[in-house]
Amino acid sequence: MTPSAGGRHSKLIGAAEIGPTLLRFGRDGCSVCLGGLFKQGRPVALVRELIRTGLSDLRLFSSPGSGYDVDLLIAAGRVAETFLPAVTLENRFCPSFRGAVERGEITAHAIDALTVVGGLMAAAHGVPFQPVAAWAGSDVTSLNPLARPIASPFGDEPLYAVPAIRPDLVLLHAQEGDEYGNLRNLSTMTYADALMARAGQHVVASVDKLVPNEAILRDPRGTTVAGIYVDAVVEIPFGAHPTASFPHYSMDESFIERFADLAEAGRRAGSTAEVTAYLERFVLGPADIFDYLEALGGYRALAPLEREARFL
Amino acid sequence: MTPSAGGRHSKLIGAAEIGPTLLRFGRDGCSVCLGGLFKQGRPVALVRELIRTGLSDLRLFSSPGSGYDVDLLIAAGRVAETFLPAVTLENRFCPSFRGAVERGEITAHAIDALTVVGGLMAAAHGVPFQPVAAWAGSDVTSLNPLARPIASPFGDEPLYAVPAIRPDLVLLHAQEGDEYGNLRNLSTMTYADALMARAGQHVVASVDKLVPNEAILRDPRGTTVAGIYVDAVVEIPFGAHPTASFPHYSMDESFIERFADLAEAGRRAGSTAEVTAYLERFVLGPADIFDYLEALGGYRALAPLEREARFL
Amino acid sequence: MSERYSTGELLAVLLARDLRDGETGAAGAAALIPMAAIMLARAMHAPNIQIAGEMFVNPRPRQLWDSMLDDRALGTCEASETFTELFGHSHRGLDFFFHSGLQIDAHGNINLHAIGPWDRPTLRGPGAANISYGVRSRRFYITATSHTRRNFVERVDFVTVPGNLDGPDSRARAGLVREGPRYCLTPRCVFDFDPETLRMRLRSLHPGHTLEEVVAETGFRFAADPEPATTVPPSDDELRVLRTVVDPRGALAPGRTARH
Amino acid sequence: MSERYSTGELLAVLLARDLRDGETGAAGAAALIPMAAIMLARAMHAPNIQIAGEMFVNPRPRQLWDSMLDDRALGTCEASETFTELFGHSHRGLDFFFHSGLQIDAHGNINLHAIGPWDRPTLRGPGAANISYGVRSRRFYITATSHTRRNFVERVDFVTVPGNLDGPDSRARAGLVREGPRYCLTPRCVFDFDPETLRMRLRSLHPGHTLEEVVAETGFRFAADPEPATTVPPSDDELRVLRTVVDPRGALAPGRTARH
Repeated sequence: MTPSAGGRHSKLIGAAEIGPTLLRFGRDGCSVCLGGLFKQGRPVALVRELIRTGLSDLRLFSSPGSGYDVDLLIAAGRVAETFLPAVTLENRFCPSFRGAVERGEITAHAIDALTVVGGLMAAAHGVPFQPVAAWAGSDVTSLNPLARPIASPFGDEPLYAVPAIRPDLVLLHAQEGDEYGNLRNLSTMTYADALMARAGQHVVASVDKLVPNEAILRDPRGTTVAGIYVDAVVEIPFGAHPTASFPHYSMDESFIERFADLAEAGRRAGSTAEVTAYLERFVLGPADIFDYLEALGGYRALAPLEREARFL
Repeated sequence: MTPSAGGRHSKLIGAAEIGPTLLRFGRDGCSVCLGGLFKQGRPVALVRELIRTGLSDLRLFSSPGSGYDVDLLIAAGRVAETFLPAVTLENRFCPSFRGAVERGEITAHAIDALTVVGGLMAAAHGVPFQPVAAWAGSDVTSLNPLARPIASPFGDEPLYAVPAIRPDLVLLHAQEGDEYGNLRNLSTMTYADALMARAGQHVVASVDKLVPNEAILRDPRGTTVAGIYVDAVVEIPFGAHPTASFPHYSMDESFIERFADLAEAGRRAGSTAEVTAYLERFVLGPADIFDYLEALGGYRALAPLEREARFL
Repeated sequence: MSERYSTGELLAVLLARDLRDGETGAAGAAALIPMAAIMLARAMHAPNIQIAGEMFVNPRPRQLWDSMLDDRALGTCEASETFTELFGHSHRGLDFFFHSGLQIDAHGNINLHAIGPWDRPTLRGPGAANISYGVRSRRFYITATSHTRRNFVERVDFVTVPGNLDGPDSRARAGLVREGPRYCLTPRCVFDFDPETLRMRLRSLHPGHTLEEVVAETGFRFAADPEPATTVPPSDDELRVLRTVVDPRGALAPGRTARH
Repeated sequence: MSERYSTGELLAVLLARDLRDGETGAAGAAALIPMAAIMLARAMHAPNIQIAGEMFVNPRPRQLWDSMLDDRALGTCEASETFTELFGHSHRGLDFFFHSGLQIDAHGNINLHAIGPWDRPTLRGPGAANISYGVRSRRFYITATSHTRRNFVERVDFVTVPGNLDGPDSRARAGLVREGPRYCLTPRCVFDFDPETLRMRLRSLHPGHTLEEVVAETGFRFAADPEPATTVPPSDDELRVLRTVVDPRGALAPGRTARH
């Protein structure tokens, strides 16, 4: 018992506060950076909330591999510019991204992993730029708006500088976290999440399970993102769905396939009706995460994903 | 069962192979970098073996806080140059370091943490230098041989470049490791050990306890240094003594004090007899780690250090 | 062609044979065939291959998946890394890496970005996360799961990963100093590169395929022996290890990967 | 002076009073008194102080130790960091930090490196790991556990951590834009800095100490009120919390830290 004049402030927010929190940290045209990788550990529930806020003209960053969630943001018309190395559902193209670029509706820069990671490293390290030396011969380098040739102060190796990337808003998903914003990834891979948290100006995180601070204190090395870097944390069960949140649940491949099928059909037909209906059903319509989970088939659809994740 | 044409090579060496291994990777005048911090996680048994090899004129790096072990190396006359930010027993000066600098026998550069860490970062990242921006007004900056002022390609903030530091030989100590060189720190703090392993040209590690590869595979996130960075690993019980190896054993403060008392007495008297006798008793004399442990009082002296570490 | 093995199995076996014991390499995302090749090489003749460079070290997959870059595909591994460590690996390079492409050209350049003009492409592809492993690694392999005039073109519209650019001089000018692409493996044949021109040339035809067919289906001219060698098909032993140790679920098996 | 509290307890209480709720700060190595101050402030009036910047976040020490930078001293904490993250914190700076010195001068500059000429010093000190927190943090505090003409000098022989250099102009020229040293706390008194000259001036004398004594024991001239204020000593409540919550083992207690 400490005779403190007041208690320690919690960073925990409720589901209804997500939208207002995103609006507090973001604005039209701001930069947003998404954690996870491809079909794993993506903050998809937060992305759905971001779409619901109506924030638009977003400048989109991500760890070097992105797919479903950025395609959803683009389908919803929220994105002006992308700084995304690979945009793919891995086994197929991202239909909305592809269509928007082909129609000239968004600017999709030629960027690679070293650009994004180097820029985030510079920001995390508190320096104005990160040197990059491993580029030669690629059109990605020559078109990259974030790569600037510099002279090396040591030797004459061709060298570039990537400026610090300090996203206005970083969205992350972790398996566990406490009310003070300490995040704990239980997955084997943790991507660039910790780097983004250190680089970002504002960080909002969803966790599958809120845990007591005591659980964090029992394993400090298990904390992947310290609470000092996190502005708000919210418990969202299955918050990464349809991407995986290992070891809690695996990716929902068929859910992603169904989205890709209809978005691709819309792209080919030059029609927005398919995507509009999808957004209404899964993004704008559901009042909360539980509504969303019901809309996709309820626990009957989720239990197999949990089982698959137990058999890695 | 795999029908492989041969087994996987082990990186495990025996106690008798430590010296030959250090001689294979090092040479007179080479750079040596030591892991751990102050009185914790230092590869002291490997440092004693390094002294026994006779390698000399060493250029010494360390994580930004060093003490007993670098003082021992200097006392043994093995060091030509130091790139060490803080050299201290925390509660008192390092007598041999202090004496050698005051007598002009070694060159002790003015270096800070950002120099060493930045240089190791550049090497680990594979780039020629690391930008550093957080220096102003200190004589450490102006005398630092590794800091070079550069123009920033973005903005006009005063900026320095620190060249990549790629030590010829990195010595580390971890609580556990497997025969393939995967190291697992169980301590809460892990210092710059992982960074050094990625930056170094050759890495030799001691572990308190060798564990089966299966134990590593059960918790891949627990691996602090991947085996790909490690050239040789050796099991040395109490290999960090007299520094701590949390949570296995705490630091042996009285052992360090006794060394400091006699080294300081020698410094004041202008005599090397005290240190020579100490080196004979604890470094050159003991045939192996068990002899060393007997020389310091055996398990009677070690059990309290284990107990203290259980009550953190 | 044979029903004894699928195209995926064939390519995995061919790649595995070229990986040497003690080397370090990685496969990227959507890397079913390359990861199968690495695992097969480890099981057959190269137990000391280190798999590193993609945020995990020495995975132990229980089975193969279409993507080999997630926890499900890893099984477990010896160490977990992040994009920060990957940044370092990208600069140092690996011994071997693998690339595929929307377009692949006569000099082994790879396009994963856009077909048509950059600003308004007729097809915008996924791009690539890592363009540096191809540049910095000792060598890389190109794998293609289809082989037609549409994807095998004289010159790519966009160089995502440089192969040999426009030949030896342009490689040198661009600062490309490593071996670059060693082989290009397709469902029809294996190409290697003429050391003088660094253009693809036919190395071997897979069993059941003809030179006329490959000429007809390739959008660039390539050198070829009038009586080309035949690719040595997977041995019974290679197939047995592949199917029992590496791919027990049959992700590569006939019917699962396209056959030609 | 009083036997009610030790010098260490007095300095910890004085520092704690100046730390504000919601701030982030750290103490370095050999940081018994600063860490006691932070823990006391958290317990008394600032539950939202975040301890970060030294490779651990929000430690829960079970007791105080002479060094507060190891697992034994941490107890546990909420997150473990490494020197890589520390590199970032060093650039961004903290709200507060603490320094002590071999020599401390009239402008609050700190020497931890060498007394006498750099190349052949009469005393070579430990140096300092982190010289950037003093530069980049909003402010820092100087703590001295002795106060004589030997360590309180007009100008340090070597500037390890810059305080106010030679005054406002030299600070600006060097690019020092933060507050720098706010107070210097010694066993005899508290100094602050004259806003015009940025030289130390007497802020208060600890109970039992005199202006004459401080003048005699200080190696530089400093401004002082002819009848200086007296330092407000630790309250019963402050001492109770310090001794029961922060320092149950009595690392700071009378007899353990030097009294003057």
